[in-house]
Amino acid sequence: MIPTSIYNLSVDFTGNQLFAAAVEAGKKFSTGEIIGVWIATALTIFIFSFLYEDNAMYKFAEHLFVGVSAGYVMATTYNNVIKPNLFGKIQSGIVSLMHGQFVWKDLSFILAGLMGLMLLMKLVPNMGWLSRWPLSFMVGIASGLGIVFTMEALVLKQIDATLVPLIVKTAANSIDIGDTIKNWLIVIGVCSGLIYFYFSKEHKGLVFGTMSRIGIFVLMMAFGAAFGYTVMARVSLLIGRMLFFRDQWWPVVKATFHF
Amino acid sequence: MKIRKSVFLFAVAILTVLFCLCAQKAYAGKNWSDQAFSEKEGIAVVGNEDKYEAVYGISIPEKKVIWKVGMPKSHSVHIEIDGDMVILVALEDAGFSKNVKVVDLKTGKVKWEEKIPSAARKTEVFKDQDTIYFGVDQDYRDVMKAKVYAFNKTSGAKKWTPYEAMGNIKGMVPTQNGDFILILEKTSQAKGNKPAEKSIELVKIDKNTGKDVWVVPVKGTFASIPTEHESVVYFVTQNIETVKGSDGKETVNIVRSFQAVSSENGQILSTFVFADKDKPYGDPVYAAGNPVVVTEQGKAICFESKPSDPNKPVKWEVDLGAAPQSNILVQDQLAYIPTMKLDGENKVYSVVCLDTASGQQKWTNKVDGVPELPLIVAKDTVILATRITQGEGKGQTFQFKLQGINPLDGKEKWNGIADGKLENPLFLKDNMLFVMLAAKKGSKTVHIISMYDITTGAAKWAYETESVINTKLFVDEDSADFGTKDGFVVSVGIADGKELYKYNAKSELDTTIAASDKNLGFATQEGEYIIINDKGVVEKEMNLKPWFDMKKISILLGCLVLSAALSWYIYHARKGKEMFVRKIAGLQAIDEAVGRSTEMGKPVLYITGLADVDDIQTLASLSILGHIAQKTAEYDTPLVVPCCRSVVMSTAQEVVKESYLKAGRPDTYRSENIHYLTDDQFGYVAGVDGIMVREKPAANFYMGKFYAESLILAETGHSTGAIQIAGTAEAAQLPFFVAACDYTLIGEELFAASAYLSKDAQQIGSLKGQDMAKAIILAVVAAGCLLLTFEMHWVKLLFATQ
Amino acid sequence: MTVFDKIKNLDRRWIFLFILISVIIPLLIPLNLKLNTSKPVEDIYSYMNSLPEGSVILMSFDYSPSTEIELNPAAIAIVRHAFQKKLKVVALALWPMGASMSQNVLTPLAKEYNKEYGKDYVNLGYKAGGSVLLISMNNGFATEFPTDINGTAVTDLPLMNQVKDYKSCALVVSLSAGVPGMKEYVQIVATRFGSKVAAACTAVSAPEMYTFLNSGQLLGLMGGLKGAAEYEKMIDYNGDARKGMDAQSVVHLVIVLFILFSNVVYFVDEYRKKTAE
Amino acid sequence: MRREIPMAITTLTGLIMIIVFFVPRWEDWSDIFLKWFTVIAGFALVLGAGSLLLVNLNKISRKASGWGYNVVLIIGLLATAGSGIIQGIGPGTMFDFIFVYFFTPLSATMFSLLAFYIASAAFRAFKAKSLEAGLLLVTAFIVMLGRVPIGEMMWNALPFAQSIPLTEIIEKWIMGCFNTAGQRAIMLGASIGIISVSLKILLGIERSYLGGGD
Repeated sequence: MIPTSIYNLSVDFTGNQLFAAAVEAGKKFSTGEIIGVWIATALTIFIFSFLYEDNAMYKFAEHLFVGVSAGYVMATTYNNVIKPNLFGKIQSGIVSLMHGQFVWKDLSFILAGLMGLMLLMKLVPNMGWLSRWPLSFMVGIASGLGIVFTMEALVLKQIDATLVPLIVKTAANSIDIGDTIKNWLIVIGVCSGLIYFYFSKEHKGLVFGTMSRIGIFVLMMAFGAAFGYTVMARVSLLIGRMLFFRDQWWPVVKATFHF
Repeated sequence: MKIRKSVFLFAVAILTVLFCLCAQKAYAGKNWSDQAFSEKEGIAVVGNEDKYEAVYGISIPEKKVIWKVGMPKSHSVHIEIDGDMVILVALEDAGFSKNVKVVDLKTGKVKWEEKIPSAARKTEVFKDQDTIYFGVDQDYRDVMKAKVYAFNKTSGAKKWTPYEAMGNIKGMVPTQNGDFILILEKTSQAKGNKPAEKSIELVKIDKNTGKDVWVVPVKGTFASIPTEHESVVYFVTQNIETVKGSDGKETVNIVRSFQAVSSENGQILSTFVFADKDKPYGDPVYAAGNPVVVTEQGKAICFESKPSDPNKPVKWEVDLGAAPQSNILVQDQLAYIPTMKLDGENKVYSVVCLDTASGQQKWTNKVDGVPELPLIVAKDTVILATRITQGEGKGQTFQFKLQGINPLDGKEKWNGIADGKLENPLFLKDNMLFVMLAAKKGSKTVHIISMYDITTGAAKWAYETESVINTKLFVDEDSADFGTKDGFVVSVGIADGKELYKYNAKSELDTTIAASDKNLGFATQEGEYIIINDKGVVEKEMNLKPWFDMKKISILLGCLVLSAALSWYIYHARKGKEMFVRKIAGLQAIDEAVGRSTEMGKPVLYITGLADVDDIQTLASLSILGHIAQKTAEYDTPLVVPCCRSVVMSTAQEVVKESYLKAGRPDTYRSENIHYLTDDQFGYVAGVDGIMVREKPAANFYMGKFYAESLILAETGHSTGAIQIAGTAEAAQLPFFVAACDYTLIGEELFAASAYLSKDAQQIGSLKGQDMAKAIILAVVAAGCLLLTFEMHWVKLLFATQ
Repeated sequence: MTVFDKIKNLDRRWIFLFILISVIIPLLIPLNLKLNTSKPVEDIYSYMNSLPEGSVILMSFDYSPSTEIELNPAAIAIVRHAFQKKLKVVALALWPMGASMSQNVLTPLAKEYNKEYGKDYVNLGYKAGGSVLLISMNNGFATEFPTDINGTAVTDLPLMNQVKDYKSCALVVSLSAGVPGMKEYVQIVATRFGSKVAAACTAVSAPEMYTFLNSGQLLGLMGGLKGAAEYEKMIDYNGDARKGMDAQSVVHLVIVLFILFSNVVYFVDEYRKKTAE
Repeated sequence: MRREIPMAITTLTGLIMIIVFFVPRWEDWSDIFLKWFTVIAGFALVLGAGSLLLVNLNKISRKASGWGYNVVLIIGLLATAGSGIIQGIGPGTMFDFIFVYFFTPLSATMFSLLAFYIASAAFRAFKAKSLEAGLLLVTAFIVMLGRVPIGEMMWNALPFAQSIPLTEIIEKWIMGCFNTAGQRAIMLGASIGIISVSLKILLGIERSYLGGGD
């Protein structure tokens, strides 16, 4: 729940099939698109070459990627954050000030701008200490939210989800053995897992020894299951990348060599 | 010491109990429900629905909140003013019941309240002079049960034991003698390829005894809402029938029929099966007591209300030869229907007038443009609004045409044309017809309110604004008022269309506008109720947002309990109490890993994760970095920290510099080793992979928040032969670190690491506090599960956070 | 170094090569591995089959390009089935990128089945609001979507005169990659308004939807590429999902074989060490 | 004082965030503070860009081995950031071209490397060395196979397969039961850790983020 970043960490792959659909509809490629797809093809192969070993092609692609992605982040931050949230707010604050209305929520962004500048004081000798002020502000936000959001989104929700009846009845009022066992396993699993995380007790004896041992078993099964479950998604990614060659590259090859 | 501990445990127990008690009352739930307004008293009743369930009674003449009533957790509150009472129903409770409160309009005193057990489905509310009836669905796993409750309006006393039946309530239809008909839909279980089947049951309930007078089962499901007219209930049903053809292929037909059931004795008066593909359009209308139905295919059928032969109920049937465009309007035995007919590729629109006694077509009048709204009748004129479209796609333009038609001969009396497209339904008051249009003006869209005099059809005035109008028009003696999307309330003079004032409410209105004594009252989305006078000057602004959000009480108490546990042990550790901490495998390997790097003369690589400093995992990681930097400084081994976030880089530089200073080696600190790469997830991974294969660090640390890249890092790191120690609280990434790294700090261990490494007494104390917190959670889980086992479901509500 | 040691320290590039081959080959040459259909997918298929001609299905495209590979095949399979059965399709999107996803799916398929826009299918495009939107749509689609994705007034689209609200749709299908998505549809459209809702979702989010299947709030579910592949099989179409499923199968098998292999090597090695001592 | 003031700022900001969370009348401030955060982090990118340029220009000026690649990096950085800031980021811009034909394939390919790595990690790590490792291996094995048709075919060949469907074992028992329990235990533990660290920061006990140099 803690807002981690303004950037979306999942990558949006601009649709292969979008391209294929356009081709289907009898679209002609522009020179830019032809060049673009060839570049994309080359870069794809460059990155894949790393699987064999580090080489000049990968080094080229890697350095280009770091440069381009850093540039990408800077440009989007400027356009999506600095422009609307800093310049935009201050401007609208000043405009309403000129109309005699003091909109504090807009004008307060001057303070944010000042803190941003203080952070840059790090570059000025003997003024570096000033950069800790905005940093402390950021850490303060993190820790304040860290307490309340974690409580709300994790602790209470997870406890709530773990509260299950230990005897499950079916509609006909007999005991549903499958669900009852499942509930027991979940409750014991969560409890033993938590006991595994005990720091102030040696993992010995009946309670802490056995339970923490069960705890580690449950954790390991959870890891195994999650691992196995993720394999499918990861293979899909590779399939998606292979479809790039079919849906984007191949039509462009045809267009390039006119066949 | 012993005593203190028990005092502490006692305090925790008290807090926990308090938590339970308060949480049980926890309210959850953003918008205002539309305001109910009593013109007589000038009291507006508004309810804040989703967030803080409270209903406020606001007196507009007195300009203050006169009462407030708390409502339990719900999706919305239904508010209805009935004389000097306000009926409040909290609908669709996420729990197991619906809550009804009846309060006094003037004082807000709760006269009575009642909890009605119900599943999370619609409630039917039906009232007569002294009784309120509630129809609710109650879910028992696969069985749907319907129940009807009756309460005395003033005392809340149950009039009779609730009526019970199987099925879902689809409606409650009043009959003439005050009894009502309950309409139930029953669903059979789906079997294999056969979808679930539905059937209907009508039940007449005696209002005095709560017993059923008669029960009539009908095949199929509803295609229209049942209505009662002169002691007959009419409705359309549809039924899916599978027919096996000669070739063995199954075809599915929909059979629709018009049904009439006597509300006196439940006798099915008539059943009329529509011909194939005929589908009724809209609900039936009544002309001289007989229901008339028009089908989408353009047939108008009039039924006898009490036919002699139930299988032949049709009085007359005519083919309009055109499809209906909107509902029929009936006035003085004449029915008017806007229709559309295809003439080759062209669509021809016309208004057809039928004599309902004979079904004879009196006249047909062709109109240009597409009929937009159902017809209205005013001052002996049938008014038709049409849209005329020119061009296609983006260059499309629209015109709005209003026509007054003579009801007797269909001749046009007058018309008015304006540019634009109708935005809201027409609003008729006395002789004035208000029309709201949106028109393109250059690159902008303007919104226009215009007023037509319906006796002459002349457009009296038009008011133009760039703001989107998003409330209903409120018209009083001399002005028309409305709210706009950009947060203004505008008042326009009714005589000339001049703007009287424009009030900046700073936020969109969330309710309609109510008025009393020339003052207007409305609630904004900011949670304020504002009363302004006829000059557009604020009389009173009331902030109705509460000071404390009751739905978050469980979070507050949870925070207090855990913080108390933590602080208690930190405090005792500070006092010098020795505390034991078990070994954590991954942390003991740190020395080994740094040592090996030194031996091999290779650098140590440290990754702080992908999150910024607003993530506690990053802060925990930076703390661990401090300890590792001290080791590398002592051993004089280079430490490389590529960062994914600029702020983290800047902080990491400070942390590492400080550690080198502490180790007495500030000269060996290289700030360029702690550098920024890129914020982008995979760009960063590509860069780090490059560093790994080229600089070949002998020890890699991954501590902090990681996403899918975790495995790419760990696998590349492994291929270079480094010792790898990872730590993260991301449950989704732990499996990959566990599989690919030598040691992994799982979840909480990451946060414990800095305490463990620092050996600072307070930090160690916090670890003990964390254990206490876990013990509390274990106890709560154990107790909660037991309570649930004994069907005490309220325990779940304690942890509800929304 | 003996052969055994070589196998023990197998160069991981061999694994990479196997993975690459096992992805590419099934994509080029469909293996048509046997695929068992599961009940949640069959339920959607048989319900769609039971619908009379001209019924309307509402499809909500709640995903973006990053999950395109998993959800597009499901969307394509359903639209195909609908067009074959002469059902009408109304598309909308709760995700901004979902609007272009729906265009990609509908446009080529409409061409293939010779369907007319506005009459046989309509694309309403994206609208923000999530669950709030779903609630207010019950009062009529036209108020929330006055125009379609191209900016044409919905009143000018014949199909939209037939489709007014949830009641006029025989089935609502949410193609969902997260929030807002199928969960909102189940809670609001199915539970509150009582419409039939089916869903297609990413493989990762499928398990949590099983509770809704059991409770009957959800008519059927297609989980990930596999669900789509099953649907493709039922409508007898060999699309990306079935090819992809072949590739998935082979890759999973290769990984499993590698794991078995490494365990055999591990135990032989342990045994050799023991006997050597 | 150079340390006390920052600590006071942290504690104060933290407390404000907690209070506005509970007080509806002030709830906008939480949002405003978070926007400030993004603005400050935006400024910090200047530091990041500086660091990136410094490290790379340094290599170029030293003519360190492979300095040509550093030139590529700097060109990539300047071209992307420059075009995006000057020309904007809408469709049809140079920034858009770079995004579609450079950034996207690079990201997607990097991401798809996971398909290979997940295989090699499984090969290496899933050895039944101990009971724990055995459990990890077995669950992963069942889930991995059970999720594809081929696994179902193999399962159905077993004699008792009819009575216990494979999907039920995976969805209900492994995912719904053990995985859920394990994940929940981790999340509960981790959230206590987060609350503990947050509290320590607010109390000024954990202050390593401040570095040194009083």
